[in-house]
Amino acid sequence: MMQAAGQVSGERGAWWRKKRTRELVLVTCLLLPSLAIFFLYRVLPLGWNLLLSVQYWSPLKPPRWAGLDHYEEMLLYDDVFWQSLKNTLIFIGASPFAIALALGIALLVNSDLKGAAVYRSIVFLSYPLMTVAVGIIWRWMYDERGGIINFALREIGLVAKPIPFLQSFDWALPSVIVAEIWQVLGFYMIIILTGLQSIPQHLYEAASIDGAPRLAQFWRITLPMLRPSLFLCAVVGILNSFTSFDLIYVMTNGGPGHATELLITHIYKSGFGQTKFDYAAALTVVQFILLLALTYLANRAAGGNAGSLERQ
Amino acid sequence: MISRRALLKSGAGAAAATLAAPAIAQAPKKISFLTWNIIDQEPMIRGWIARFVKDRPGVEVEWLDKKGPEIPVFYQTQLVAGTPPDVINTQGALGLEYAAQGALLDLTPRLKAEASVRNRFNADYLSNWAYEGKNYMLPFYITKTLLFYNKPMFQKAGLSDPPQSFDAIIDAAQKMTSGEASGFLTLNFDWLYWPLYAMNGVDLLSTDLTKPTFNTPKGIEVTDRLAKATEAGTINKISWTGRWVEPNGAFAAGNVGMLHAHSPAYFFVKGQGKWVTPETLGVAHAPGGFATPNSHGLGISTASKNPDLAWDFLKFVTDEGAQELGVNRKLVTGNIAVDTKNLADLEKSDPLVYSILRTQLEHTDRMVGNWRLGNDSRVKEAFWPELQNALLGRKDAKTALADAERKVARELKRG
Amino acid sequence: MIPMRRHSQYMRHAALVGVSAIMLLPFYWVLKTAVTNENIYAYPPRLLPESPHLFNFVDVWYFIPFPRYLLNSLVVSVLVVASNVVFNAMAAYALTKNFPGKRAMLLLFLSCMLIPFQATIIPAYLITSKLGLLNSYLGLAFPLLSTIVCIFVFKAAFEAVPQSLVDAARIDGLSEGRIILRVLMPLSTAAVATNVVLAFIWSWNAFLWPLIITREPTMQTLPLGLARFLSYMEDTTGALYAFAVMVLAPSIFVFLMAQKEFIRGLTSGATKG
Amino acid sequence: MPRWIMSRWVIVPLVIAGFALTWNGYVALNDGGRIEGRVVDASGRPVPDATVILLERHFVVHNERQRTRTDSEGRFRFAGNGNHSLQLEAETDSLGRSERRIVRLWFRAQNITLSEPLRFNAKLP
Repeated sequence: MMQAAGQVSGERGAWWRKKRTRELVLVTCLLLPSLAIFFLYRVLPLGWNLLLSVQYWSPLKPPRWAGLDHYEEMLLYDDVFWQSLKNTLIFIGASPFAIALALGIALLVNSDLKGAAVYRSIVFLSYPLMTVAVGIIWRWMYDERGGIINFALREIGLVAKPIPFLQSFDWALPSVIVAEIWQVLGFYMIIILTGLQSIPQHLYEAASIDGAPRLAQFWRITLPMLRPSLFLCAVVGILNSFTSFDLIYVMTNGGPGHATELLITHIYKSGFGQTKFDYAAALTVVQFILLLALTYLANRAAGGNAGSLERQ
Repeated sequence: MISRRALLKSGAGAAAATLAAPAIAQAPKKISFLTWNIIDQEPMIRGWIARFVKDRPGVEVEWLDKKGPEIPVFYQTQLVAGTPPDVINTQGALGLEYAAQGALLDLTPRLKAEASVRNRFNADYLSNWAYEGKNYMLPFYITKTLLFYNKPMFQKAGLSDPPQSFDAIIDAAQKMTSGEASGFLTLNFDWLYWPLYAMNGVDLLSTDLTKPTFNTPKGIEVTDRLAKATEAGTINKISWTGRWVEPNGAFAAGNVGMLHAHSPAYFFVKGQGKWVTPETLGVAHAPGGFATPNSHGLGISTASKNPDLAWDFLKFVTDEGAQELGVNRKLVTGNIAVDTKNLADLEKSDPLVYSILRTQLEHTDRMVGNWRLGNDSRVKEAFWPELQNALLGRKDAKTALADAERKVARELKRG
Repeated sequence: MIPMRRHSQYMRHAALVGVSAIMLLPFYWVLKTAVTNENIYAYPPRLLPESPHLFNFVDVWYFIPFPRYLLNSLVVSVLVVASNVVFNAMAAYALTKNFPGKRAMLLLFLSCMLIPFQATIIPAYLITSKLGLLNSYLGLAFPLLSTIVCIFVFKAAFEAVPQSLVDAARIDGLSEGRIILRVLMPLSTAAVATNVVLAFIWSWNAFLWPLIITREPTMQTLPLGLARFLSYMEDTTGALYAFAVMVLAPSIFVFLMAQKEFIRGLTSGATKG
Repeated sequence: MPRWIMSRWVIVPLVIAGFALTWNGYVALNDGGRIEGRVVDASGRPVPDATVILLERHFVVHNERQRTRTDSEGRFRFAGNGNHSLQLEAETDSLGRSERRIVRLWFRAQNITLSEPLRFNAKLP
């Protein structure tokens, strides 16, 4: 029932609008389920937290307006906040080292080495594990008496007395970071392998014809082309500052003192441990803003656009 | 409830709109009972529920058991959603916090009305759960700290009977410290270490619980001596860094002179320590008879739809149930009649456990570390990290206690 | 010149063997502890298991209703994986189109990733209770039905498919839905595998959400079984580590089964335009 | 034969299902709950009329479940055992108590005959 094509733009405009609106309807239908879930379980709760962070709220008492009291309390009086902020930044700051390590392993594995697939699987095997179980295993390996790490150190003679890794104020955080890197290293390696194999070979051939040394090839070709993968690794590193909540909950529960307290464990303890839901909500808002800023910085550094996996 | 979920599964699934039609079924009178990590007594508790329900037609009791650290998360989420369990079992001062929030029912009128129920319990332990003069919980099972000591190590160091003063503790510990062995070890969660300060006349707060009173020369001196003893290895460092498995494990390993802990620690130490026998494990009160209680209480949620049924269940558990619990788990329930009978049997069957449980019922007027605070965990979070810094030598005692005083005062003011 | 190349190959093998040893050490250590019952606090720890036996696994099987927890975890994981593949593919296909506000949508998705689930427990519980999904498989699976990282994986895979193929299919009169099913999905089976493995991992390991939403013990999942085990056995016996092994096995099993497609998915999903 | 039959997504589940079925079959055939064994003294001579105590493990504590006496050749027999982790101990007035034998079964109520007899440290008079 196509109208006569001769009618002028008004009708073509209607048809054009109809096609664009049809496409818009299609897009919204396709996005609807995912958007519904993110809205219900991410956006609404964030709004709830925002609302709570400006009130004195407790489950059975009517809420009272609090203005910026919670933020003031956090910034001026709560030094556990500053300690957990420092720990969170150290935690995120450790991911570049893990990414570099993963890059090294990826370069080794990415070659035509026999059995590369076996190494790849072994390194990745630790990622699908349940973090609670990983926490138990590592807590047991760090044990002062029966742990293997202390045993190995004493056998090598590096250490005379066993180091109480998870009970000492300066060893606890590095120990937890090593356990987290052990688990996430495989995932970084896989993401970097993704990037490595998307670099067209002819660039390398051209460079080697010009006689560029292997190292120069790495700096001028491999690394720049890996930017989107490195950005995704950085985002995963940032996310880990709260997805490894289970690891810290099982290994040290923030101890000793607040040496391994991250923002997420401080939020959990303030909310459920000390029944300060309004204060925990304020902490959540601050953490969200911090992570958003870090992601923006990583995005700028990686030069990629928001769709991180998109090809150039 | 179920019909709505089945409808959802068959319906549009993820795009579920909020369903308007509530299913008003004539639900039988139902109460739920949340316990604190007592899953090993499942047959006993199922038995209680069966007996309780048998002669109360149309009544259902749903039993939930959660691990200690998970109870606050579960209970408070249910509280916010308005469906808290009717009867809840909490440990230590957590019950008072929920009472201060208005989550627990005030039981004083019911206790006043039924004097026989009130007189059933040891008054000192019952008053542990009195917040602003009102009773909120009944004792489920009760514990307080005491002093375990390693008799062979005592004899080797030429000591015979347990220390009677703070100085005696430090001296005895010094004599037993050498190489891997250390003299003294204490648990540190929920104020269990507080008798060490109480025996020196130092109290955390003023009697009206409004001002911190620990930052005194005496308080600083005691903290300094503890820090120096920890430095010298006389007091095992795990006292201030461990929680449950580490300190008890160290004492069970057999090279620690004294363990200051509450009665449940005995069963852990016995399970792990091959050396533990009635002849080798000494049991005594801490000097001055001071002790911090860490008891389990039973309370009723204000949002409960059947408070009377819940109160009926509470009376049942703390009477018939207490008898069985005391025997099965070898502990003291706070029910005077049940405890005296159980202790009489235990004296013959298990003298060591008898001597331990007897200490739980003596000097109950000298209980410390149990301030009736509505924000106990916040005050603890303000005080303990600072004290820990001092005891581990990361801060000198004076500045640590000054910082702690500032923070505790701030928490008390916030209310 | 040849020994130089072979020399570098040996160096690479040595380095990789070293890395693999470090990665496999925790697996060996938990397995060794799971098969022995010696006092695990004794010093020095034995490197080889002394009088190994498998009865710890029998204890675990009977100590908590392991088959019931396994079934619950499996049902939830299947529900999550199925919905993940469908919803993420749909969302990713929509994102390959350009429509007004696309950049805003991408930013929304990225920022949604940054909201920690631990902080949104109470509102999430209130919403689920309003939907009447408490204590149900659907309720357990609901927050995980779609994940953002997987949407990006699909988006990259769909963009790798040459546009000419999609236009040809459209000319043949295929509807959008059929285009996704017939043209795009077959070409990105590897991205599907990635979705399956990642969705399985995150639903299988969920610990806090099942804790809040399940009331009856019969509805609990494996991580909660582990938490209950931890609470009572206080890691003094080998049984806890036997339980950890039994909980890790399914994750490793699914990964090894889907490993060929999974690795190919991540390594070729976004390439060869 | 269609290619997907040979793919591992079909073979592996089938193997697992097969193993589970045979295992459950074996369990069904052998779960009578019978425990048999012998009691001997230090020098290996059977101890008649000794009391044998069966203890069942419950979490971390062992509770006594059954008692029986040995026949003239020192043999004893328990029936109706429902647990998978047990302890056995023999006792007579003259010889006191034997060593406490830990018995671990592969599944609940598995029928088992003790390979090693329960041994007293003391000798019969």
